[in-house]
Amino acid sequence: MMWIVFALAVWAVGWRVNARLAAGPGTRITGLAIPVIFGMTLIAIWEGMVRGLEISPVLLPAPSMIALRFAASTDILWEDFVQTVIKGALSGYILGCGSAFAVAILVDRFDFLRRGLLPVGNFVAALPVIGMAPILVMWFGFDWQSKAAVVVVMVFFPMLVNTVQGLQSSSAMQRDLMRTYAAGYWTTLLKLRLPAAMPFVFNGLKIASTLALIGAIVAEFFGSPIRGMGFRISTSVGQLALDLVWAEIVVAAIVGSAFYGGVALIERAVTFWHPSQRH
Amino acid sequence: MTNATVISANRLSLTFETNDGPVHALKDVSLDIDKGEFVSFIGPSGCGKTTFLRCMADLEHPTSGEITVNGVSAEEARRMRAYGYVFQAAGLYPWRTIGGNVRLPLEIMGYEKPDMDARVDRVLDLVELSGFERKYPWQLSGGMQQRASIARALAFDADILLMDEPFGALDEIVRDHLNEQLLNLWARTEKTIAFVTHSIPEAVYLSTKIVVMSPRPGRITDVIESPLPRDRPLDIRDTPEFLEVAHRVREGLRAGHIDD
Amino acid sequence: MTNATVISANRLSLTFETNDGPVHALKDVSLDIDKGEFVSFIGPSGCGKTTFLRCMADLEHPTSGEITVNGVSAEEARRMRAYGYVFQAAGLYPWRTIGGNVRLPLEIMGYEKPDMDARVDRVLDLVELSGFERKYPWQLSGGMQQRASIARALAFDADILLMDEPFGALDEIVRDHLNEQLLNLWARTEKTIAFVTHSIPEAVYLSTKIVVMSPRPGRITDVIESPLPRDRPLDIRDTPEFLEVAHRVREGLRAGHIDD
Amino acid sequence: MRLTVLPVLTVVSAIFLIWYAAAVWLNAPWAYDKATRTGETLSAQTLVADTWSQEKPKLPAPHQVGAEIWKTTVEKKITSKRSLIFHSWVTLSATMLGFALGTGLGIALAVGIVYNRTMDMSVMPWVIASQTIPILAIAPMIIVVLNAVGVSGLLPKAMISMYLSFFPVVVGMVKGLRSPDAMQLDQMRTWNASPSQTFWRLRLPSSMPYLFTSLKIAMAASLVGAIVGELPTGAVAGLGARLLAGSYYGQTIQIWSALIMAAALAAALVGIIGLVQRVTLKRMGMT
Amino acid sequence: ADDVTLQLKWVTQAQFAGYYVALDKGFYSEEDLNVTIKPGGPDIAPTQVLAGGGADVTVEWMPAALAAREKGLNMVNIAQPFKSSGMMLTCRKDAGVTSTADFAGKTLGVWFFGNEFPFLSWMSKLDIPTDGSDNGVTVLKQGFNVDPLLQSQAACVSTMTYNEYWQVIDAGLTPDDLTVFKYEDQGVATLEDGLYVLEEKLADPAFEDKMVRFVRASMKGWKYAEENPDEAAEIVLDNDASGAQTEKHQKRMMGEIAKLTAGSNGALDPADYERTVASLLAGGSDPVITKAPEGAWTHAITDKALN
Ligand SMILES: Nc1ncnc2c1ncn2[C@@H]1O[C@H](COP(=O)(O)OP(=O)(O)OP(=O)(O)O)[C@@H](O)[C@H]1O
Ligand SMILES: Nc1ncnc2c1ncn2[C@@H]1O[C@H](COP(=O)(O)OP(=O)(O)OP(=O)(O)O)[C@@H](O)[C@H]1O
Ligand SMILES: Cc1ncc(C[n+]2csc(CCO)c2C)c(N)n1
Ligand SMILES: [Mg+2]
Ligand SMILES: [Mg+2]
Repeated sequence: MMWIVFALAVWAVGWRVNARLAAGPGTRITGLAIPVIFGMTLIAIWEGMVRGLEISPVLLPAPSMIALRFAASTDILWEDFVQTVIKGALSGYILGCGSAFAVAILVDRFDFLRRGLLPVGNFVAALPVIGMAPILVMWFGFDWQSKAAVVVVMVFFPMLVNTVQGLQSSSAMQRDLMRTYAAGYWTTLLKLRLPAAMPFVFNGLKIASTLALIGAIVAEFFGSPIRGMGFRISTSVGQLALDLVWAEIVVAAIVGSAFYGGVALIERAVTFWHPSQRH
Repeated sequence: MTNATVISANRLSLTFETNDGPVHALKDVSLDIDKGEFVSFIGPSGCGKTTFLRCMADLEHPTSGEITVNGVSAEEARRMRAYGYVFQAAGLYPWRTIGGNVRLPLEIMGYEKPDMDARVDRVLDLVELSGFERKYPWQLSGGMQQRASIARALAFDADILLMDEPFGALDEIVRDHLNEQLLNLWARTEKTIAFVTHSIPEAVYLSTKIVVMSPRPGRITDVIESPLPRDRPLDIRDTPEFLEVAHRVREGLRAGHIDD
Repeated sequence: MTNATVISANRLSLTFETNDGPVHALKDVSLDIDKGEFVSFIGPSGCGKTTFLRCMADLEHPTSGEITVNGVSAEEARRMRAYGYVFQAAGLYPWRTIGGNVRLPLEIMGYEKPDMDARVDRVLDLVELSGFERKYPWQLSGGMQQRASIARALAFDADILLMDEPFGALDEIVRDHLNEQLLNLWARTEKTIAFVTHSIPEAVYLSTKIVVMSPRPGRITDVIESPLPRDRPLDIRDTPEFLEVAHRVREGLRAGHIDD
Repeated sequence: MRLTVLPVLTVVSAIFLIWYAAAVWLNAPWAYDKATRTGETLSAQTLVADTWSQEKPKLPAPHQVGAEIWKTTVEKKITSKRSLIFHSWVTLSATMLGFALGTGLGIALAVGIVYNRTMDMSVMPWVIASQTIPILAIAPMIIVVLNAVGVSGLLPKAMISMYLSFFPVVVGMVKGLRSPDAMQLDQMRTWNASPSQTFWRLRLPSSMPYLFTSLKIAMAASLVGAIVGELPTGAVAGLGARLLAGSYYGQTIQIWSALIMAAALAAALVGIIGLVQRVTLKRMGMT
Repeated sequence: ADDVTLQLKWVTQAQFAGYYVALDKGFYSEEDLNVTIKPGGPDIAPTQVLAGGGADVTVEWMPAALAAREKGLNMVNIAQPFKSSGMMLTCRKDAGVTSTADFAGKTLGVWFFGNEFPFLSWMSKLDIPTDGSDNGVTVLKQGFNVDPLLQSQAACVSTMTYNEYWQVIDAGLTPDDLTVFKYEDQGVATLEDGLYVLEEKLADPAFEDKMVRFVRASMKGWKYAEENPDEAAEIVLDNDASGAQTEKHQKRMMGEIAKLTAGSNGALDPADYERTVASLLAGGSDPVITKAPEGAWTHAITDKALN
């Protein structure tokens, strides 16, 4: 009971502090402090609830337990990180987003392709990963190549849809201007349609950044070498080592957020002109 | 100065289909513009001035009738980069600075880098925006944006200038200044200029020919050849000839409105 | 007509921080506007007219100085819906018809349905757009859009009208007509009007007070109280008093430009 | 309409050609493997015939998948456990519920983020972090925990579906709700519009193009979620169960037919959203 | 009637025929029980479901149960219908594996998710490292099926006598093409499919009584299934909601399962238990369990149920 009261109290205080901070002038420090404080309160509540309600550690371990396991297993976590994130997710992300971008430009260029490929593409891309993963593992083997393939399949659709939409998002007058310059297709693409598409492209890149990680991890459930975050998670669930499972999840969350944040930073630099970046 | 016809419209009509019925933006419009002419279009709002200019620039396709530019179709002329176009709204690209926006057509047409810089400087100076090269469009006032878009159209050497109310958002002094500059440019380069305006004095001061239009359906009600000399100091605006022409234009305009 | 001060600016300054240094859009501007006055703002583009109007409407926060409206802060006045504002660009919502755009503020302020319809009809008629209720903004010409946005600001009963170059995109005839209408409205309703324009005759014809501004930094260089009577037929524009005031404004403007 | 048919047919035939070729290429090793063990030699013709008719091919040929789909849709009563339509319905109901919940949650969060500074600065990073958690890992825990509090049946699956689908909606809607330009917002200020009026009359309409793009992605995600959710509920029924059951026994033909069915379902759902999008945007005079 | 929820270790198949038969034939209702059977699957840890209260009793393999017990989840074996282990390693002769000596340098497919313990203790007994070094083996986490063997991605894969082995055969490989290592023959067999409950709950006499009746009915089901394998397979098929199982495969599976349950009346043989524990404790540097568990099994239920 004490712990539950403690959790609620922490919540109230954390939110109050954040509201105060947010109301003040926004600096880089408050921008960082607010989500951190918010996260801390969440964690404190979690700790309080687990202890207060005496939840079994094989169901949900307390954050303190996860932290201890994290500190004790950095070598395993690092090995898994390299296998899953660097080899699987990143290579798949680059390949998938790159090819989706290229296809989007192709599709946008040739109306025939747009009419033909987009409906079919929508269909193909709707193949659920869970079904694709075992097939891709069968085709590309157990190691990271099959994970990258799963990531490619997963990020392709969101990236394609966004890029195609973005390429069509310039205004009529902006396009007319290009017409008066008798600008060719490539010039219009480079000088007008790509810059105008950037807000959408980054939308796609951001969504894809979280999908990539999930894809790489999920694919490991369907066969893998004996390292990797997905392997560790599924194996540890079977062993009821939930603290290690959550330590891996923490890694995934940190990496994923950092990845997303990185993309968002580049977005801010590239699309500084868009009203949504100037609010 | 030769008298070759540069733009020739022959019984041009254009109808927009809208959700509640067709709008006859242009109906049976015929007009010839000779090389080196300065033609102003004036008429109540909605009478089809912009639409007509857009037809010349191959931005709109007439429903019927014909338009030729330099003896070829409007489309071919566009491909040959025969026009500079100033839109009614500034339409600057938000991701480019003012300098970058003016440089855009030059980049597209493949000008050399030093030439490009010189031109950007010159035209920005012409519209009194030196010092604003590195600002972004949303950091400028409405009039400044409009001037930047004029600079953009003047930066490259098009034989034909199509200008849709370029000076609408400018104050009288700047306007006078730019009117003079434009006349200088025109005299110097023998460009052919089609110019939409709402100001009668401006139309009379600038043009060799004034086209009065009226709406619903959009058509030409009067074409006035200006008797004024090509050389025009600002104070020509106080001469009786000037006032006489202005009067005729005003009458034409008023007729269009009553008609309505 | 009481002489209560409606808008009072006291040593107002506003500086924009941009990627290459601060821009002093307004510097030490002080001005009082009394109830029922019609004040025009004139000055070269970029001199801060829009910015000043935006400060009055609580759309921009002065860096220093004070502004009160109806004796309270600009913000409170805004909350009391004291203003109608016509923006420099039309800014109609593309997903609403013309009628829908004009109806928008009425919906927001909770007018009754029959009242709403009557008002929409009346103001659209006033700006000569009857019959265009059901068209979408992109189906109208630039000038028609601008008129729709004027109608929108007139549709509800604000005591203070702030108008940023409302007639910039209109032809002389319509402009004259709307000038007259606006004067009528003003005389009838005793509204207080702040009005940005680039046209000297327009400023002189409409105003009881003309404020001349100059740029970099934006400041007031002259305030001219008009000696013209409140009752103004169109042909007042040919009287010597009128020309005299116009001359003074032109001088003030020119000074601002030379200064530059 | 006819403008679409021809290109689509062309692309589809191209895909079928590649598919058949790939089937030969991928299944040939197994055919050779078999032949070596039985000591036969394969002619080109028998090789092709074999690769297109294996029982557990690495890549089944299109006609094999087609036949399986025909058998399990048309020739089975829809109440039969072997009917793909029955399984599709099971998955569809979880998908729809999850999509509705996810869209609701997504829009609610986006509104909170756009209107509340504290939420904007504190919640968004954690929403993002939430999406980096591999759902397959926590799905069993969610199911177990929900079960412990007495929630079972459709809802746990729909919750997982919701978890995957709310994210694209949040991201798209935050962007969309912030897309009105400064002047439009200023107008609302001059009328002293209440936040809810600004929302309904300006922000929401401006966000429509973004919303629909997000909804399409969310719908696809939601279907994936429903399928993922079927695994830790014992995979008793639904397309996910079919996929998995196919997996246990290396029944590639069954996997592919379930996959194609799932994709068709997703495509149909996304298509419906596209239709609604076109009608809505048209009525709003955008495009 | 009293409610009982049973969590299976794997999907609905003849491996669990006894329970489905007991349900279908009304053996449970005869004992005044209302039993719900929850199928398992690759993403379901029965131990976790038990801990979360999602089931009263679960079918689990002993290594996983003992490992969970060390983690603090007090699982108790109350009955052991499976006498022998069905686990094997199936290898291709053409990959060069004919005896345990050939393992070095090969790739082996292994099930994880709590099923890897017997394999690990076997390897440690053979003194073969599993780190992929030259004289060791490369271990793959095998998916749900035998594809890696068919695709030659692994030299050996894990199979059960009653299930995956026959998939290899169905795919076209003959027994002559294969080398099989039964864990039973290698002396590393561990107890499979037992019934486990939480120790805390067992302290409640009402629950204990419920389990007595449950075990009695379940064993009746198992014996019926052994005697009527074809009927049992049909019952399993009727209960398979996914509609993916085939009659041929289930009948054959039932035949194989009957061999594994044959020697058991339901009561755990302490000798088998000791052998399992010994094998798990011997796990070299990284044993599955670190000390011999206490109270991990009880005869209390079977004594009452079977007499
Ligand atoms: N895209 C369009 N769809 C439908 N109608 C249109 C479209 N563009 C213009 N119109 C209609 O065509 C007519 C002429 O428009 P246009 O823009 O040429 O007028 P304008 O003479 O340039 O007016 P202004 O001086 O106000 O700019 C108007 O009635 C307008 O409503
Ligand atoms: N958002 C902004 N960021 C930076 N600078 C700005 C911004 N808005 C306006 N300015 C600058 O402030 C100055 C005054 O602008 P303002 O729009 O008030 O001019 P104005 O008098 O209305 O001109 P115009 O007649 O051309 O509309 C200009 O130099 C402009 O560049
Ligand atoms: C992810 C995964 N984990 C475990 C097993 C192994 N397994 C658990 S119960 C059982 C009996 C059924 O055939 C088998 C083989 C698997 N196949 N896949
Ligand atoms: Mg126009
Ligand atoms: Mg302005």
